[in-house]
Amino acid sequence: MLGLLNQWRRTFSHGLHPPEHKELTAKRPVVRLPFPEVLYVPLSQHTGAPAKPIVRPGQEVVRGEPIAEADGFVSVPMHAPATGRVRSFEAVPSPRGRLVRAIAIDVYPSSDQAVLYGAPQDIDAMSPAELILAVQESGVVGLGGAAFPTHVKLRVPEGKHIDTIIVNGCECEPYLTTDHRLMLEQPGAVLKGLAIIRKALGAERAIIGIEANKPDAVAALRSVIRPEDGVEVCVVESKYPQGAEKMLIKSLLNREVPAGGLPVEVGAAVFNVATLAQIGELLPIHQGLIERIMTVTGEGIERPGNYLVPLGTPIRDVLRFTGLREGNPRVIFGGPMMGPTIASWDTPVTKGVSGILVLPQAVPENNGSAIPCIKCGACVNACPIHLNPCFLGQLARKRRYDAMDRQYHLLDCFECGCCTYVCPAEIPLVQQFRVAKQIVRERKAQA
Amino acid sequence: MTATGMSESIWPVYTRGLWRENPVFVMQLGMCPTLAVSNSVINSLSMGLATLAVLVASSALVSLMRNVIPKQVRIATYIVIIATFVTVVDYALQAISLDIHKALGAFIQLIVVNCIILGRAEAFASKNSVVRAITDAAGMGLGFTFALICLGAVRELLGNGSLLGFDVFGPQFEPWAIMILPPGGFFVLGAWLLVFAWFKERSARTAARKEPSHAG
Amino acid sequence: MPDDSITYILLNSCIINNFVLSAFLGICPFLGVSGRFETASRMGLAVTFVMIVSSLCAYALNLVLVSMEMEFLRLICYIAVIASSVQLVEMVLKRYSPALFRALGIFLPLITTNCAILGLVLFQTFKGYNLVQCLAYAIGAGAGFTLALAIMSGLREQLALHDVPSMARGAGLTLMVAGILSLAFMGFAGLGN
Amino acid sequence: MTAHGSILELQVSPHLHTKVNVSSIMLHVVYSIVPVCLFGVYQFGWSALALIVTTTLSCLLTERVVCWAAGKPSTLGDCSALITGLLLALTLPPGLPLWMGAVGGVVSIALGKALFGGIGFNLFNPALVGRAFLQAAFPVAITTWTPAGAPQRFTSFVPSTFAWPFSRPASVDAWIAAAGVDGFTGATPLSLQKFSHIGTDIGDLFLGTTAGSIGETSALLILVCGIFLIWQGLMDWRIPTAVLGTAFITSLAFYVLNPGIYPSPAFMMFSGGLMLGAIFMATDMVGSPVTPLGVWIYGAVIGLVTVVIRLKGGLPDGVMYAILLGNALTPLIDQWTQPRIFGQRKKQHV
Amino acid sequence: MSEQAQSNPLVRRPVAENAAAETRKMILTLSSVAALSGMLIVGVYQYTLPYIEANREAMIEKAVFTVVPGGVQKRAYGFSDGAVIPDPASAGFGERFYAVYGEDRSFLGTALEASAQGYQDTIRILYGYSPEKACVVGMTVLESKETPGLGDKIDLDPVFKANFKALDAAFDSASGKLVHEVTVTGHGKKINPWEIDAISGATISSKAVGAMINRSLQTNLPRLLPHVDALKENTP
Repeated sequence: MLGLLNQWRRTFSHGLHPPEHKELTAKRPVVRLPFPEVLYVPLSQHTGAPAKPIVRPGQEVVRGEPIAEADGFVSVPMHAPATGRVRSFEAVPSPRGRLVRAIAIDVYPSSDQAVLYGAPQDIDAMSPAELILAVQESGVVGLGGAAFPTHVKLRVPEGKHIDTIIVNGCECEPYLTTDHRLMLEQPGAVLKGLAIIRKALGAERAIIGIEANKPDAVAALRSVIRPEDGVEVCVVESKYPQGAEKMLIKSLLNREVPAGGLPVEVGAAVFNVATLAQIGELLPIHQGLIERIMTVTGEGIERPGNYLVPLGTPIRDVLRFTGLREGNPRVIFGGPMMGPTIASWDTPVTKGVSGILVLPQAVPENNGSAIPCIKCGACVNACPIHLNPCFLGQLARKRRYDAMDRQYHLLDCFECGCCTYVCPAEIPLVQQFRVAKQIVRERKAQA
Repeated sequence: MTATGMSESIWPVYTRGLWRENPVFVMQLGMCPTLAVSNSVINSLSMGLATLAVLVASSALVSLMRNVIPKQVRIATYIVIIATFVTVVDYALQAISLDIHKALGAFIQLIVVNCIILGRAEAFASKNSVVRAITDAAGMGLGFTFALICLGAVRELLGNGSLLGFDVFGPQFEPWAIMILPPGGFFVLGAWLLVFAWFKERSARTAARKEPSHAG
Repeated sequence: MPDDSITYILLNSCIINNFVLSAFLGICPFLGVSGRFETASRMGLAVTFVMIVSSLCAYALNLVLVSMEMEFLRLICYIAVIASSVQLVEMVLKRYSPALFRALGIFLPLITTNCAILGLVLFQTFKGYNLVQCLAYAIGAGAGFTLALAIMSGLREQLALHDVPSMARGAGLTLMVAGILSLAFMGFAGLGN
Repeated sequence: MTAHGSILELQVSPHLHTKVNVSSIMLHVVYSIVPVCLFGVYQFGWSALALIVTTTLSCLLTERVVCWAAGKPSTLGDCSALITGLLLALTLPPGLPLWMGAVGGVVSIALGKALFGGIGFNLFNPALVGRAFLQAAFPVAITTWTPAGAPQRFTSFVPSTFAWPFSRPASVDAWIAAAGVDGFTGATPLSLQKFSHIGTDIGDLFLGTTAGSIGETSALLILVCGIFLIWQGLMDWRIPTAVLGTAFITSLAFYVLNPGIYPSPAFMMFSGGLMLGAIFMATDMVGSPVTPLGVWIYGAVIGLVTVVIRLKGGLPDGVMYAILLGNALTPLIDQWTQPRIFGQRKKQHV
Repeated sequence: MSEQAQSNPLVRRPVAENAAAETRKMILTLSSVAALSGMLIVGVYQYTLPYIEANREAMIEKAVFTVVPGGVQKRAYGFSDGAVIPDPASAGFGERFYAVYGEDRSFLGTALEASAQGYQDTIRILYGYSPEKACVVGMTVLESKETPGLGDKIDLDPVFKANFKALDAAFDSASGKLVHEVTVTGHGKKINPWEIDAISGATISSKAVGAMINRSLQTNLPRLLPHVDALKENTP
């Protein structure tokens, strides 16, 4: 019964409604950020094998020129985000805090930074296989945050068929407005990208899912869709984590992706609007991904807004432009629900970073006194995967990781953070689960 | 294993059951009768003494026969011996006082399955001389009686305002009926075990504190 | 409801005067094997099995003893009956349900010294139950024992996740919980009036 | 650029948190209990007030002592001991000797809560553990009722209130006689119904002008307070719904079978501690299941057992025992009703 | 011991012979233990029997003379197919009664057993009935598990027990029923002599006592009253 109601309301069960805070930047058009003095382009900005550099220190690079090539299928090439000279290969902190290898480029201050690289190609004449290759060459990965190479998703396993493409325009994370602005400013590019992907996959249906809190984006997209395109725009409930693949598929198609499975198993593929827009823009001119739109916002930012940032720009330079208020800040890459805090001001912007959020230091609300789980069940009623975070948390306290995995489906947790958000005892459930998952995976690997 | 114990004094064998290895408080054996009949001191005492009698008698007999009982049938033999003495005690108690026999009810006969007795027969009496077996049995039996009286005293005092039937708190005392009821049995025994655990923990702490000072 | 009706005997031995929580029978396994639900429920099942078998055997045996006027041998005979019932159940299970036999496995021999069984056969003799009443009594008592054990095991599995004060860990706490359960079961007193 | 040199605070996501926390939940529960207490005082006078204060102080003091003994910081701030004290008082007869109330408070906190590790770890509702203990310990005192709205309730205490500790309370017969309440037999509507087959006006039950425990009489007020909590999102509406629904259906079935013997479902719903138990006791988060299905089963068990004890058992009211049993079954219910997780095809058998 | 330990392990004694000897020893031990136990039990049983009988007699006498005041002598009877037989060997509970005689060997009344389900478990009582007065003249509880402080007042509360000093039990032999059924009223509401004033707060226990007496009178009076004259004459 509840299922029917959810289907009618185009949503999934559970989840939550955190305050959105999108008003800070929702009305601010995308502005280009000036180039910094030095860019650090990490070789691993995506899920999969790091790219292999094809430049030497001292070599001059032109903006848009490939500087690293894909290492295998699950990998993408890198392109120079600015014209300049390769200084060296350096270790820089990744958003997750690990040190990764990066190509440091001294940007020529006097260059006009025009993209001279690339040549038009005829998309319509290309076969699906050629399209997949072209997508890989463009270096596009999932720009919603997962940074999974897009072309990998386009290669459907033998015996499977994708009948529906879902375009994810939900942007359910609070504060972030990049996708929102993008849909308003570049609806044509989104559609173009969608057409390319659709051709590559041969999908019958295409649905754009947008949360109800962005009516202007819905209108913008609808205004450019022609009837013969056969693209539907569906409004889904504004609810976190509506933008998660599995949740969106459930909301729009009422299909449940099997636990531990991929969307392809229910004949669906989900692409973020920003990813499609980049494909729509880059593929016809055969260029590579060199910059992205991101929201820089939060109480700690003086001039919040949506900015077009060259990849590899250290966060220090981004914040120099947007202004940073005094205090010990929490600097978060991505949204507040799932984004990690960064450990260094030198962390460069990468393909998967959809925003920088600067929040003041957190004040523990229970005066620091640790209250154990009172079994209120709020987390159980919030978990979109219908896990039992309450019990998982109790087991985690006693380090019973095997029981968590065997009886309580620990590995199905995708760390959306709903349980921690609602927990009145402020137990860091998600963090406990991250640790537990890591340990379980290690134990399984050993066994 | 027998030889090592022979030279030892008999005293520790006796006191062990009273305190350090008290069957109820420490080893948590024979809980059923402990809970069931400890609602007054007199019942506790009778039950304790009845158990003591069976324990001593069967331990003595088991120890006497320890070299003739074949290993394969030893448990069966022990049970027959114990059941015999329980029947004897049952009739003896009926002859002494029917009231007490009625108060203890089936629990007199249930001494047969009291794990203390079979446990001592198997673990001690079957491997030791008669004297040592009797000493051990007496220690254990008295320890059991002591534990029962601990329980019975609290339950009778609070539950009836009396001790051994003598009024202690006067006629205005409002008895706590729960102490005589089953939950009271659980609570009082639980509380005694907590007290023992607290003592044990405290002495462990003191011991731990002393150790480093010795070293220093 | 008359106090010798089958329904009342069932209710009485199962919840009103629960063998464990009200009659203090079978406390040792109640404290010993109630740590995990799986073992507890198997123990309960095994005890129920043996209860039914030994109750019926003891009923027959008592008829013989009474007719021979040898009641004074009752206790020894009952113990023998229980021990052989355990053996019998073990053999029957091994033959016809090896899976169940494996599941009950180590619990079966322990049951011989479970006072709930001896208590059951003694009480049924004192109360003078007939064959059907004995059967009801055994089923009720077994169900009550299993119920108490199952509830306790659930609570103890939960307690294993709690920060119980160090001195309260162990039998003391289990007894306190049993006391509260016993309090809760007092609500059933007078049922069937 | 000074800010760029400042220390970065590292934290794990999510970085947002709901405003609801344990203290705020508890505080709201206190707000919702207070009107019920005030009504109890209005109905039963100074004795009720003295009893409420005694149990509350007793609970708070025990909590403090337990914290001190365990060497932990005070946990009075989370208000849970306060709630336990207030709830315990609400389930007691107004004329209960204060020393018994104090004993109940100590038992509630020490046995019902501290022993298990304190807040969040209690398996049973602490107030009900205390109440059940008192019921078993002092069966006479806890079934001695005084009439509601006695004229001298604000000029004199019930004589039993100030019994010396551990001594037998004085008789209340004279006090009740002085109240001049017609035909008061020292019985609650439920025991009148059960033992004498005398019904009570449903309106009186609903408004709460009958004899009974301090806080159980007014079904209306309790409902209003419960709806306030549910509206605030601080209470699981499913539990009271399940308890009351099951009680209603079960008593309706009995009533339809034999209206001559069994009371009407409306009487069932508004009499005794059912409303208080369903709304304030059964919903105790720690002792109730967390799974969506489990919550319904738990509520249904409580409703069913309550009606069975009331209609078939020896006691006039069984709500307390039903809830304690529900608490006892909670871990098993939780285990057996693990939700089907997203994308899981069939229930796996563990 | 030492010899065995040093003996060559490769040289084994024949197994079968060994096993047979073992079995023989087992059977011998078990049967001798059983024989010993049997003898011990029989001996103790024989020795204690008179004492136990005496105790039991004393216990019954005490109860019987409590419920029939003034009694000093008694005689046991059993109901059997419309007749009463003296000194029944194996009459069950409720099928036995005692005729009680005073100091002057006059017949005072009978003591009957009754039982019913109480609050916690079965309650068994003994009550005295005087055919002369057509009244119940006394009651004592033989066995109960009623709540201490509440239900156990049926045996301890003098006010409640006063109900049974002269409880009207007039029997109408024409209809074969009691003239007035014995009933239990609410606490403090007793008006008629055939009513029992319940203990406040222990209604179920009180009602159980009333119900069992009523039931026992209804079943037993028809088969007892015809033999009253015989009981009177048959003094001990």
